[in-house]
Amino acid sequence: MAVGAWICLLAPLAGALLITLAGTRISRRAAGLVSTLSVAVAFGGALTAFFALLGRGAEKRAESTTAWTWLSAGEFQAGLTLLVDPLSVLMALIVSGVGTLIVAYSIGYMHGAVEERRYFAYMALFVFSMLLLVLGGNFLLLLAGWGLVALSSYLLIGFEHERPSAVAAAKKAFVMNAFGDAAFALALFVLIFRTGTLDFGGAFAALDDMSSTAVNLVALGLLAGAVAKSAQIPLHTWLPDAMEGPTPVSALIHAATMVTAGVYLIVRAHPVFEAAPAISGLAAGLGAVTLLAAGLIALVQTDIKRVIAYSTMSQIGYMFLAAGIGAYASAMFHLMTHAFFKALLFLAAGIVIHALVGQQDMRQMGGLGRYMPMTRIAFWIGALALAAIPPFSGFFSKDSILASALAEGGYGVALLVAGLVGTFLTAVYTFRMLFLVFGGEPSPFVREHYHAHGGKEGPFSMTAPVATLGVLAVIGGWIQVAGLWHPLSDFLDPITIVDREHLSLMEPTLTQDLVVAAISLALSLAGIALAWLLWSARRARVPEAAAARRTLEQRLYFDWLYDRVFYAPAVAVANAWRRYVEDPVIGGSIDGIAGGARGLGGRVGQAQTGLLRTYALAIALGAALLTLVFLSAR
Amino acid sequence: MDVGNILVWAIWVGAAIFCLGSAVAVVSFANPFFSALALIANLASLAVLYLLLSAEFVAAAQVLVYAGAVVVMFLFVIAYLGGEADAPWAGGPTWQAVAASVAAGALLLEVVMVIVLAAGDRLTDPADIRGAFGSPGEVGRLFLTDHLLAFEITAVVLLVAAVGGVILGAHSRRAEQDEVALGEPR
Amino acid sequence: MTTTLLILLPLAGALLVWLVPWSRFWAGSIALLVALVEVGIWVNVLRTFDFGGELQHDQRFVWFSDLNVTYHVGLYGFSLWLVGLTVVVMAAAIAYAFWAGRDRARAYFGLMLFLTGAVVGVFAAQDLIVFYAAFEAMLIPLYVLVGVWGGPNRRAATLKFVIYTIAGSLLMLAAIVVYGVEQGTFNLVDAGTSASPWLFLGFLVAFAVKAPLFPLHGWLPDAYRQAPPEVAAVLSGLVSKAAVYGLIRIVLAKFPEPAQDFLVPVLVLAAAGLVYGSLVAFRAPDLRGVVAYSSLGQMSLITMGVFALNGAGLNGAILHSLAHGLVSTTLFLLAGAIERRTSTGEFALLGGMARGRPALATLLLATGVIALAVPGSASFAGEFLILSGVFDHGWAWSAIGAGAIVLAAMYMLRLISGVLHERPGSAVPDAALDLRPGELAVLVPLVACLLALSAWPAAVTDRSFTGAATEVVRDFAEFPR
Amino acid sequence: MRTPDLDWLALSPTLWLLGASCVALLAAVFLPRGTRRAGGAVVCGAGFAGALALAAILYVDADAARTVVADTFARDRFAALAALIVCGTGLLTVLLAWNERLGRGEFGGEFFSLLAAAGAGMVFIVGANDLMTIFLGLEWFSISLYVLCAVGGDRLPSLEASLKYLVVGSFGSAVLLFGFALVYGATGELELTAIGQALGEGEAMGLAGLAFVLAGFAFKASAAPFHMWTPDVYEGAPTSVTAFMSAATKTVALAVALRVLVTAFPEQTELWTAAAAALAVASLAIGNLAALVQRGVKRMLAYSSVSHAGFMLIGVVAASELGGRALLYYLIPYSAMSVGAFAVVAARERELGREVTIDDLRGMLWERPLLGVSMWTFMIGFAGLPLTGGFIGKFYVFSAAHEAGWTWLVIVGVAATAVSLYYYLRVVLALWTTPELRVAPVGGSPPREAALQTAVAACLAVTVGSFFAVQPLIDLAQRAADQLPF
Amino acid sequence: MLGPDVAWYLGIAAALFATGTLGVLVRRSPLIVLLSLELMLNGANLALIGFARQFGDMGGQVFALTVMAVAASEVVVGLGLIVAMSRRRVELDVDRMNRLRG
Repeated sequence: MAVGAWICLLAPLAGALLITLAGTRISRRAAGLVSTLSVAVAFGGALTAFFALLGRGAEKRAESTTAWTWLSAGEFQAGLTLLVDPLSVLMALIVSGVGTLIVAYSIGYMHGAVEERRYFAYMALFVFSMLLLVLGGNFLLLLAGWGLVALSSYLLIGFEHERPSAVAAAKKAFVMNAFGDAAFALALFVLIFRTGTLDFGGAFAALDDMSSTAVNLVALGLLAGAVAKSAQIPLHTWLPDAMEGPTPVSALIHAATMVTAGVYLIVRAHPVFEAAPAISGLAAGLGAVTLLAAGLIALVQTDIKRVIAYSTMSQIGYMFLAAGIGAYASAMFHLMTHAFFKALLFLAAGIVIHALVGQQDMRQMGGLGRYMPMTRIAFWIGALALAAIPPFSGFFSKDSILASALAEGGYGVALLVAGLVGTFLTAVYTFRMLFLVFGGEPSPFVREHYHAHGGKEGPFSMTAPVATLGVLAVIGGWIQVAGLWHPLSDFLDPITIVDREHLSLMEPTLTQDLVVAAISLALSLAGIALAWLLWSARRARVPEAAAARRTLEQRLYFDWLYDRVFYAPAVAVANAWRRYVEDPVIGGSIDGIAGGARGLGGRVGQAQTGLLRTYALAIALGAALLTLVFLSAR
Repeated sequence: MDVGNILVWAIWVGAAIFCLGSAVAVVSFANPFFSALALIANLASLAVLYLLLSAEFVAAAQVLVYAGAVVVMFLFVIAYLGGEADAPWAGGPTWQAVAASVAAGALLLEVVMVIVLAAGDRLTDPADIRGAFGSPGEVGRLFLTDHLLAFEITAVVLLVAAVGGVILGAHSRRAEQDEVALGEPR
Repeated sequence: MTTTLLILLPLAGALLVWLVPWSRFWAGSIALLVALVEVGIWVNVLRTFDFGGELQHDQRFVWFSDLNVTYHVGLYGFSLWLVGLTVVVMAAAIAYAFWAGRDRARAYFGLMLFLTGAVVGVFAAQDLIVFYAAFEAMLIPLYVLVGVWGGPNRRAATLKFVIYTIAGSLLMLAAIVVYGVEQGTFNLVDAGTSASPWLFLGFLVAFAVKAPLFPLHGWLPDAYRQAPPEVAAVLSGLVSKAAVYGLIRIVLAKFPEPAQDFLVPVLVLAAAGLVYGSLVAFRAPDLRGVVAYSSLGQMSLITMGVFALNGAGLNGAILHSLAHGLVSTTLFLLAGAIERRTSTGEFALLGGMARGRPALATLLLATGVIALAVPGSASFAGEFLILSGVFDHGWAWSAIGAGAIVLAAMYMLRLISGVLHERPGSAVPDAALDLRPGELAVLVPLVACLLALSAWPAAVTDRSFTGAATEVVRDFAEFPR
Repeated sequence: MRTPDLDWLALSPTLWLLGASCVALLAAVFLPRGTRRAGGAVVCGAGFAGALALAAILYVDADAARTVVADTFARDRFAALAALIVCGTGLLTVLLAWNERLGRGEFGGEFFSLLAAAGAGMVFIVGANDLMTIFLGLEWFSISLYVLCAVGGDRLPSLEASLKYLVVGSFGSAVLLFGFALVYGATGELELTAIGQALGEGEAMGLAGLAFVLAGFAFKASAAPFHMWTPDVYEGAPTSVTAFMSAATKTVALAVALRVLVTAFPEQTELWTAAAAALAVASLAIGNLAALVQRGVKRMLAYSSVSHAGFMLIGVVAASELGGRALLYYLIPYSAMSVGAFAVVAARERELGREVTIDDLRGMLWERPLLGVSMWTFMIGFAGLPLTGGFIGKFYVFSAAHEAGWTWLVIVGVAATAVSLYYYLRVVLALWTTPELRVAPVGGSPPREAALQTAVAACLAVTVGSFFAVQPLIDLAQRAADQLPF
Repeated sequence: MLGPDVAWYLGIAAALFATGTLGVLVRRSPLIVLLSLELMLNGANLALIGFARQFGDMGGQVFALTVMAVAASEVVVGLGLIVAMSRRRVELDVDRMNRLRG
């Protein structure tokens, strides 16, 4: 089991190193294959661990393995430790599994791009980082993976580094994530300070001894980290910009895996959040706000990838909501299904973009269904899953979240309402996108620029992953039906079992489930219908509402605000310091002192008149003065 | 107060006035030649004071060696160079002159103060002295016993000065010859 | 004995290079050989080092007895690591200079070797006078190296640098005199602690100038900009660490009470320097400016670690010293490589160098991200320990430090992008080559060291303050609990 | 008649040098023209070497201090060590002066004769133990130096320097003499120990005398504000004479001052230490500040010598055995550095045929590695940086000052050192800098001077050696200083 | 002792010394400066002899004698210098001798 975990972790790293060191000695295609293979090996390793876990009782499903002490200071030790438990294995499976598909897809997608090898090295590096994040056996390693995924995300967003917008987006993503890292680190400082350890088990065991303030601080820090990573309000502005990266990157990092790490973090650190109910509530609230805001903004986006990006934010909002109310299994469930259908959507979008030579503006698209029937099917599957239409996977997972919210009662009901509104919005923007891209007659742009890949919609390396994901997006939700059967929850038991009695309720009843399912299904269908009316059948006009539209198009003015509040002042302060402190004061003081000393020296030199009478006078005066002093001191 | 005492006082007063007057003259005359002459007068008056202080040998040496030899050497040089006159107090007081007066005045005041402080104390009652005090024989004895080293070294200093004078003189001769050889107008 | 050998071997090498009229090639080769032998000796010392034991490889004899001054050198765990940094960085610098070719090679390489000996001397010193001698002796070659082989404004830069730093250390001399005379010995092992705040400040100021600490960094930008790249590397990577050693070995070890009394002012200065340096680095117009001011920030952070006054902070300070030393060496050498190709370090004229220059891009990127302390890197490990240590004195310090990590990300990314990304700058000729094998041979091992350190930072933190070294900082060895 | 006990060993260094001086004078007269100079130099060198040996013997022998020749001369290690330093300086000066261009070269013999005479005077005065011998010894070497300064006769500056030195020097001597007279008047004694016993603490006349005496010695040691002759004379005098003056005169002035102050004014220690502290501060401030703006190297070194007078006075201020030790130790590397630095200047001067500015030193390291490296070391030593004795010297005087409670002087000294770095390091950098415009030496590059280079190498060895071999030198200084009645 | 006390002589000595000082400090002719120096030395001499009389100790007189010799020596060298300078047609004015300064 440990071996599987280590293989899982190290294979992508080896792949990345191999590609880096081999340089131009291997072909571009070989680099792609190495990368895919290494991620596939990682998947294999994860599977091994998974099957090893399956055979065990709930209480024996956690095993940790330490290679060496990574960091220490006196009593404090943080090992290079992998923790293999259902949660980490589930995540590892998703990461490496989806990762394999997407890296394989990249072989086709990136074909002909410059510096393909670098791309595949980065992809492998990302998978390694993500696996480190999920497998890391203590908070420090988790944070290490946390930072490294941000790094790989930076590298991949800015992959086309000659495009200034890509570079800017990459920097933005990294810096905002760094905020999260900093908050995360602060939480860990509190933990170290109070408990002396960063091991999950040790730290959680010591929670009882901590003051509630401390626990709240820890939870708050972790939440801030999670919010930044998962692009939740208020640290979300980087994600839409991150769509500057190649589409498979968006699929893997900014949809399926990395951005969901925040959810993983909350689930992983659930004892902390359980001990800090206020912060948990905050997490859920942020999720709710985000899912609404993102859903609204997505309505007016014109860039196909940005729509999917906002939908990602929105879906992660659901997961936060779930995690915040303690429905960890539901959160993880949605995480998994979301990985499938969102990757599917991105990859399908990628095929579209690929076919349209990089065009991402939906207003230029239309009628593509005629040229790309298979892609349209894939897109439909993804859209239906996203809009939570049974029996597609999204339905089950979203339903279980909403049902849990209902089961929570009180605050949960408010969340439920938000979630339901979100469902409606999801359906609207998803199908708006679908209809704009595939519906109607081919637009002039499409007719002019569409080019088929050897008569097919894409190369095999692209279509096969899409197909696989399509299947998963359909059936992925069947492994758990809220209130009916719950193998996933059972599997995750060792994670969720710890404090079950503290939780109000995390397993909704069948009734609640059915009620919620009915309402949400109705809302989804209503949304789809509305979208159809507005953008397919065009029976109705989109309401003008200029102010609202502008607000949404300005993404609720977050970017503007951050620029004014943080970036511009920082730049102004830095410039001012440079101009008014550094150069004149710090640097100038030395010159001033030196100049002053030289000036004094010049004065002394002037006294040296060259006249011996002066010299004798100095002696006489000196002697007289000395005598005077001596006599008066007598 | 007996006659001898009054006489000595009178001599002292005369010598003192003469001494100080000539000293002022030394520093005041514009022409160095007159200054040198004034110095002779000063040295002579000092010799009188030395005599009053029972320093016969020193007084004699003062007149013979100092006034007779040293100052005469001065006079030769001045005559040779045709001493240029400078007006010491012309052109109003410079800061240098003011400061110099202050310095000299301060030194004078301080020393006088010291003397006054000591005068009421240790300087009132001079030691009794034997007849030999200040005689050449006594001086000679001291130079060969207690102050042998000083005596020898005085000789060395004079020797060094003589050698130095010779070198410097030779210097100026050479310099003159060079210039003559170069045909520069004198 | 081995410590003395580590000090004397480069000095002997320097004499050998100076006195015999070698050709340029041989002068460089001898210097490099000596530097590599130093590395070898150090590795051997490391292999046999007993980290739980006493002061090791020490040698002591009386230098002059009436004031109890001794020649005493020896290694504690943390000194060993700093010495390791020295031999590695110096070997890299010498190798780079050898590759780049410097005029008057004999003088140059002799000075570099001399510098090596002096720096090792600083890190091994167990007597105040030996320490001071080595501390100052370090500056003499640096002064010449910058002043003769530096950039166009080198004269002003060197005068500023050396006078500033020596003025600082002269205060230390005063403090040493007073302290030593009062203690009756100048030997650091024998001398007891002192409660005098003035002495404490004397030492502190010297190290604050050397580190440098805000606002005493006036010498830094010019010196780092005007020095030859490898000398700038040594300056920021290595020489600044003398301050760290001094702070630990003298200030903390000998002035525990004043250290606690002055905790807040020092932390305020360190925090100010951290933020200030990071922000100014963010707006610096050139490559070296960024690295220079980031050094100010990072050294402030290390000072913060030292003044966390606990095990976490101290271990973090040593670890981060190593990481920062390697990072800034690599960055300056890379800056040198870039300047060779473009004759400028201005971001306005640079850019787009990643295209077609994978080695340069990879190394700059790798070093850059380690420099910005991406979690998982050695610098991150160091910063993490430092900030967790300083948390002991209030969450605000850690918060400021964590905030500075964000700033670090901002300026480092700006540097990376400014050089590598977007359109090729006007000063970047198409013909500008990727890193040559010679440069790679210098830079790759440095980056490899960094990666190794990132993989196993505990190698250092487990072995810095153990055994006798715990005694040195006995008041502060505890991990905060 | 009581015959004084003549201790020939105590006087032997003086007499030997005096003999050498006479022989050199004879050589200057009787030897064939072409060999006069060499003959004089050899005799003078032998004189200094012999005196060095004799002083060493005296040092070993004088394990108990006593006075000889009717108490007018001290037979102790303090005098012997000071004499050793003077003789070493003299020996180096002979090497340095070997090729000095003096006038048109016709005064070689006399020059060396006077040099030996000056040396003899110095070796004498450090042992002098009563006011009269001190005054005479002072005049002895001063008059020799006045003439030596003028010997570079075809240079007007030499004459100017000499006359200035003579007038101001005589003025200083007169002040000193008047001080001696007052001290004599206060006690009725000429012998130092007797004065010390007779002089009451608050005796006004004694105090005034002390003030005048201090002024006189400060003048000789070129301590500010009595220093003003120093730069002019150092600049104008032939460089070898400057070298000798800067090292030996300072040694002598400080050694004698220490002996007089400690022996004759023990009751007034509080006053004269305070005065010396004030002088030290003034010297440090004025010397260093003025040196900052100098262009001529000799002038810069002159001001640096003023500042070093300040540093050494700190040792005097301590008025303790440690202070005496510090002073004596300091004098050793200082003399070596000073002679060495002026020797390098002389070498450059002879190449260029004019006054040397700091810019003229450019590229010296590459053209003349030995001289360049040496000058480099001397400057670093002057600045008090490690690996030179200059550092240990400063360290010692500071330690002494602190031990005696003068901690603030340490701070002043440290600050002054910081200022001094500026001008010393300027020289260092100039040495390394390749000149943009190479100045062709007048009449082609002169031959390398083996004698001068030997001198420089010796100075280098002492400068660096005194850093490493502190213990033996300190032992020497300790045994010497312990014999003064602190 | 007949006549005034030694203190009165000392007063003269001090006045002589001060006058000489003034002469050195204000006169520009090097010859007169030398003469003024003689005055200073003589002032010291008078003081020495006065003290010798006071203490009945001949040491002061001997000292004064040696001082005379010294004074003569200084004069010899000084005059030699002045002559040498005048031969080089340097104006005999100490204020003109300021080539060395700064």
